[in-house]
Amino acid sequence: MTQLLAVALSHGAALLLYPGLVTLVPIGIALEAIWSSVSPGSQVLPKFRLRRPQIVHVAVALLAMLAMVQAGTPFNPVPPAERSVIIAVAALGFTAWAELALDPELVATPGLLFVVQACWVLAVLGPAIEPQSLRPQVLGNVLVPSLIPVKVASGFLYLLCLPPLLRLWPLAPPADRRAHPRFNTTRALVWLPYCALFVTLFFPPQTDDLEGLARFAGLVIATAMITMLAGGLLSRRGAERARGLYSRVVPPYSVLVLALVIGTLIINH
Amino acid sequence: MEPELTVALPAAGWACAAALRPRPRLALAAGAVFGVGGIVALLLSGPGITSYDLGLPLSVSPVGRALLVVAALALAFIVILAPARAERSTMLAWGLAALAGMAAMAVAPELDIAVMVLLGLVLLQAAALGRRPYASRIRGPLLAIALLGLGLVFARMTGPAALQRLAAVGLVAGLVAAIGALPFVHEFDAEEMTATSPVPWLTFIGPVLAIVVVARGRELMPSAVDVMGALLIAVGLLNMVYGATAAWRVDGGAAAWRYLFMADWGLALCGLGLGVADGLRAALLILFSMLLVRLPLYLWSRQALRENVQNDRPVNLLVAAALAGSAPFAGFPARILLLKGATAMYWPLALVIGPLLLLWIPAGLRLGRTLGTPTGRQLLGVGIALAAGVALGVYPQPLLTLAGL
Amino acid sequence: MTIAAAAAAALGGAILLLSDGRRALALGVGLLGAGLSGLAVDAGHIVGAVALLAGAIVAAVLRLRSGPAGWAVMPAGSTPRLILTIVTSLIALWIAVSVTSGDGTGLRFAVTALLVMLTVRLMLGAEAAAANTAASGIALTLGAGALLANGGAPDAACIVAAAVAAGMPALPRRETHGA
Amino acid sequence: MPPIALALPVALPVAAGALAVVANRLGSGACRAIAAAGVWAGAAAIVGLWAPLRSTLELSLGTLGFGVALGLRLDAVAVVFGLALLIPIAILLTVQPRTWQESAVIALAAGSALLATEASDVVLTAVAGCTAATLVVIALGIEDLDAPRPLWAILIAAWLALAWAGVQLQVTSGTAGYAVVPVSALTAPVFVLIAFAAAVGSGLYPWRGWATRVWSRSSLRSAAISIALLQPLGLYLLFRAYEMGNGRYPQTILNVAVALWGVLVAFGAASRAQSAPTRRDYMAEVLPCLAGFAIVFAAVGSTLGLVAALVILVSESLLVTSMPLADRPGPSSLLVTAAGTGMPAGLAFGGLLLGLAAAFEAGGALGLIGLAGVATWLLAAAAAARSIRLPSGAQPGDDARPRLAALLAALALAAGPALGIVFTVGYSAANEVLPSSGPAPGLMSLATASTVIPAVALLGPLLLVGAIALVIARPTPGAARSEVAPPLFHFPAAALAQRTWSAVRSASVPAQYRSLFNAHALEAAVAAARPVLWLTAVLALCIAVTR
Repeated sequence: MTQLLAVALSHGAALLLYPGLVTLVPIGIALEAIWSSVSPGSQVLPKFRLRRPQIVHVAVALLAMLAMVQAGTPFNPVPPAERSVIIAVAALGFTAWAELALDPELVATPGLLFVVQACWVLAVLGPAIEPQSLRPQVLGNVLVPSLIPVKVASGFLYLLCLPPLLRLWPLAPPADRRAHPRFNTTRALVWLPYCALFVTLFFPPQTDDLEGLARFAGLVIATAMITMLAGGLLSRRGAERARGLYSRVVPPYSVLVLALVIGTLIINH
Repeated sequence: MEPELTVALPAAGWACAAALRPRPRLALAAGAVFGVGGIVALLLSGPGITSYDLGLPLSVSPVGRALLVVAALALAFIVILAPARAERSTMLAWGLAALAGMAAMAVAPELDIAVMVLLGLVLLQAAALGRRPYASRIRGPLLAIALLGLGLVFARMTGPAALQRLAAVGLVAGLVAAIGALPFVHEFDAEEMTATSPVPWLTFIGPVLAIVVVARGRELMPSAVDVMGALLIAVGLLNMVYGATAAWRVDGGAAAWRYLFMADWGLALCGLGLGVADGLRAALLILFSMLLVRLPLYLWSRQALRENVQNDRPVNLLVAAALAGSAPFAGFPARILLLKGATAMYWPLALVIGPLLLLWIPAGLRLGRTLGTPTGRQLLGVGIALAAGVALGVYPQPLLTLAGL
Repeated sequence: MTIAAAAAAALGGAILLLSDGRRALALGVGLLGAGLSGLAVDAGHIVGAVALLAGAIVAAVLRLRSGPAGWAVMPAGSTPRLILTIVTSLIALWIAVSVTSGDGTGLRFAVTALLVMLTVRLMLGAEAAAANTAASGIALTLGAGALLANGGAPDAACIVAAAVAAGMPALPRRETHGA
Repeated sequence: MPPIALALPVALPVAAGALAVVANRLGSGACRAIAAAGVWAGAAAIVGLWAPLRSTLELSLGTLGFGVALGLRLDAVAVVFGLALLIPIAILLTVQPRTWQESAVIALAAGSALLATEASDVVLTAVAGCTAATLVVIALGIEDLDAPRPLWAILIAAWLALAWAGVQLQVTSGTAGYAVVPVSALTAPVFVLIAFAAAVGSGLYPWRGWATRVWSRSSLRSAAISIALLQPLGLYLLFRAYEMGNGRYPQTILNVAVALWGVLVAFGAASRAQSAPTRRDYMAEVLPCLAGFAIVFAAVGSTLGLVAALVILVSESLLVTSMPLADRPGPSSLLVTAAGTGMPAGLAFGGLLLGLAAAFEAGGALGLIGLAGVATWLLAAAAAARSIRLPSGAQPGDDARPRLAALLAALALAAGPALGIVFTVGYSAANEVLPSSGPAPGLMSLATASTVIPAVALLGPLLLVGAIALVIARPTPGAARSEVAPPLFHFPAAALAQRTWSAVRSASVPAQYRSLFNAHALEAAVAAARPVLWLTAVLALCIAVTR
């Protein structure tokens, strides 16, 4: 019983403190603030007021916490053997739909968003089929030559999917007709989980020391920056171009990645 | 006890009931006494025991005995819970006459004698008051007798193998013509009294006749048993397809019932044609349920059919399930046995039979409605018939044991 | 003797097929019975022969009591029946003589020919008296057919056949459309 | 305990059904109470028989007469499926008003369905399953004859197919007993028949089958009963197929085919759900979607997959009970929606997690199917999110029990931390049909081949934090409550398929050729008893045998 309590406490700490809520909120707010300042249109900074959180923020935060503890962050109290990439995928996948359920104004073109989400699922789980493992670090550590093409193609697909998943594209929800744009708290909550999961899956696992932590943080920030850059480019090219890219280019590319996955399976068997 | 009593007592019962017709209660009592006596004699005469009292070897096979017992039970059931407008003494008289004839066919040492008894039954029915012209009433059954006769003659001639095959055609065609199944359907008048209509051939006399003809035919033509089986299966499939489809689509409820009986005969003929024990079991289950469940239900539906009353109450749905051959009623185990026999003999045949078994469902749903709104004695009868169907469907072993299977 | 008996039986069947009057029908069934009886004697079944003859005589006598009056042999429009009679007899003869083998050729011919003729008679639509007489003929023929069997109880079959054949014309005819 | 006691779980509901018929003069309420008591007693009897020994109990009552021995066998699989069948029926019979005819027929159907799971022989399962299906169709007909219900012929076809599989086993190996049939007897054709029976008998197709259509009835009383009784039987057959094949299906390709069918079923349901016009139409797709996942997981061929399928089965049982009781707008239907879509940290979430993990760990084609499964799960989540603002679509009636529905849904949502307990029970059941050499699972965490899921340690705190946070949370201001989100996408093929199907249905013989297929003319020709037809038939038969 004591052992169970100890384990529960460590997992609770992971959810609430590191790498959970207390970690992802400030980093997410910082990243969102950077995006707000660089993105055309809405230079909005967060206004910190002590009040009851909105239910949509609570739901997204819970899911983000769950996803975050599955990531391969150094010093993660959750043992590596107890992390599963499917939990991360499900939790992050649910965040978009929690927004649609609780605040539809946050979700533009849900149909296209689902297509992108399906491509993202392929990018995350496609490389897991051949190794037959769902441990994030194992997937990150895969350096078998025959699996490298799938891993690279999936990583690129992941990066392609991030801007829409983080709503960095210029497609505004039909209901979003505010004169004064507000700070996007829900996006702030999912910046870190998405980027940390990318780093966990497509880079070798980092050691549990300060150097590893620094390297991990650097990779996360680099991923965020690339995503912001892609988002900025998309915003400049306009909504129609973005829609065209994600409805006519990314899905065929995903089919290519899928073919690569199937081809790898066939070759290795 | 001697098998001849199983013929003589029902025959005496028929004679008494016919003679005492002006006094129905007395006729009913006399007929009942002799009828019960006949059943007792039948039950006491062990299967396979041969009697030479009349100078002839008379014995009843276990299968024939089981069918006669079930037919007698069905007759008692129908007479006790007779439809509202039916005259019980008349029903009993006709039933006892048929029962005596069936018993005579079952105990006869030669198929020739059984065919002549059949001829007697044909003319007895033809002599009764009927709506159809006399000639059309006897045409079908007499064709059957002639075909059976030709089959017997060819079976006994010495010559090329084709003669035996022609004999098989004669016996199978004769049997099918006698029961009035496809392609030898008897002319049918929905308004005619059941006793003088083709229905008794299909539902009451037919089962015993079929067992007698198939069993004796196999003894007569050992070299043409396969041909006989193939013909039975072919005619059976024809009856399954056309009978079940027509029972669903044809105008007129009474005609639909008649086609459903034909479809059931299709199953029974297939079972008899398979030539394996499971096929015979399947055929017997179908025939038992025809006698104990479907015939009584048909009789009780006639009133509603005349008044064109249709209903979808729970009891109608249960009757529909019973007619459709769904579990837990007798049709389902019979179908399982048929599939098993077909699989054992030649599995593609099961592939043909399997889908055809679904044709019963629309017909069953249609005919379940034709029962109208049974009440009182009729509702009790329907309940008993359904219970008998469930008993046959869940635990048919006792009756199959009685039949030596 | 065999040939004469077979010919008599076939002639009786032909008369039944070609006639409608009570006298001709009685004569037909009588001849048919006599012929079959002769064939039974030829096959060595005296009891069966007597039974068949008796059944035929009773049937003929009872037939004389009812049915359309007179002879009415080959009434107008009976040409097809005549052709059928000839064709049937020839085919039966071919089967009995060429196709099959063994003793009892006459019996084989008579039984085959009679069964076909009498069935055709019924199929072509017969008035009740003619139908009943044809049925009597069929019964007698079936009885005679049992004589083809090796063993069994052919005499019993003949007795039953005679009883059925004799009883048939006695049955009441009801044409009314009641019930 | 005498061996005959093994018949109690079946006998009690059947006796209660019969008693309800006899006692119909006492009124519908009394008959319903009798039927409910019988079903509860049946469930209690299962527990009472199983709990003391927790090993397989068998009873043979001799042969029935059609090549089938009346043998009952209560093992862990039968216990799990039996309880999953009976408890929803018992609850619904207890709380929902119905006529005495409905109560009696449902109790009889419950007894028959239980016999199908307790039967020791394939053919007996077919007989019992067909009986249950027939009674379910009758119950639906008693409630409303014109409302959508399963096509009787389809259900009977399914059980006849299983019966044929059984007799094939008997012909080839002399027995169709699950435990004694030789491995070589379970050939690919026999398995295909069993899989056909499983899919068709439970109404699980990629297209809109009866399992969905019954939810469009005005009253959901009998609809829920029909799903609760018939849908688990399909999964049951897939489980027993492992037992007959000694832990394997005849060929690996069959595992893939069944899994593919399952994922297509789930995807079909999810894609219909995302375009549902009302919340009830959405709800109609929840159970087919979960059942499709259960088929996928069962087909994976590992103990983990089978356990996941059982976890989904338990979630389905909770949902099928709560859905008709939550059939009105309000928080209860929101909770049922959340439970049905596999929200963390519910029971369905755990089941989906385990099953998808099993698929990925199986690798190869099953891994790809797992990939499709994850995408389908997210589509189902999107459909659930959209459904919240849909109009209710519920019909007025007194069948709903929102409080009880909310309680059951909350139970399903909060059961994630207890996944270990469900896993342990499911593991022992899966071991009956697919013996596993691995270590027995722990109650706190679930070990898969590649990971460990700390059910209590992770989902417990998450649930706790979530509950506290939701209590203090405030609704989102300005969210357009009345605005209905459009469907995520429309299937371009759906309209084409609809057009094709309607064209097939309306197909008829051209007028100029109808005389060739005139059924009435044919009937007249046959029934007129023309001698020419008869003589032609005889001639044809003669030619057929002499050529």
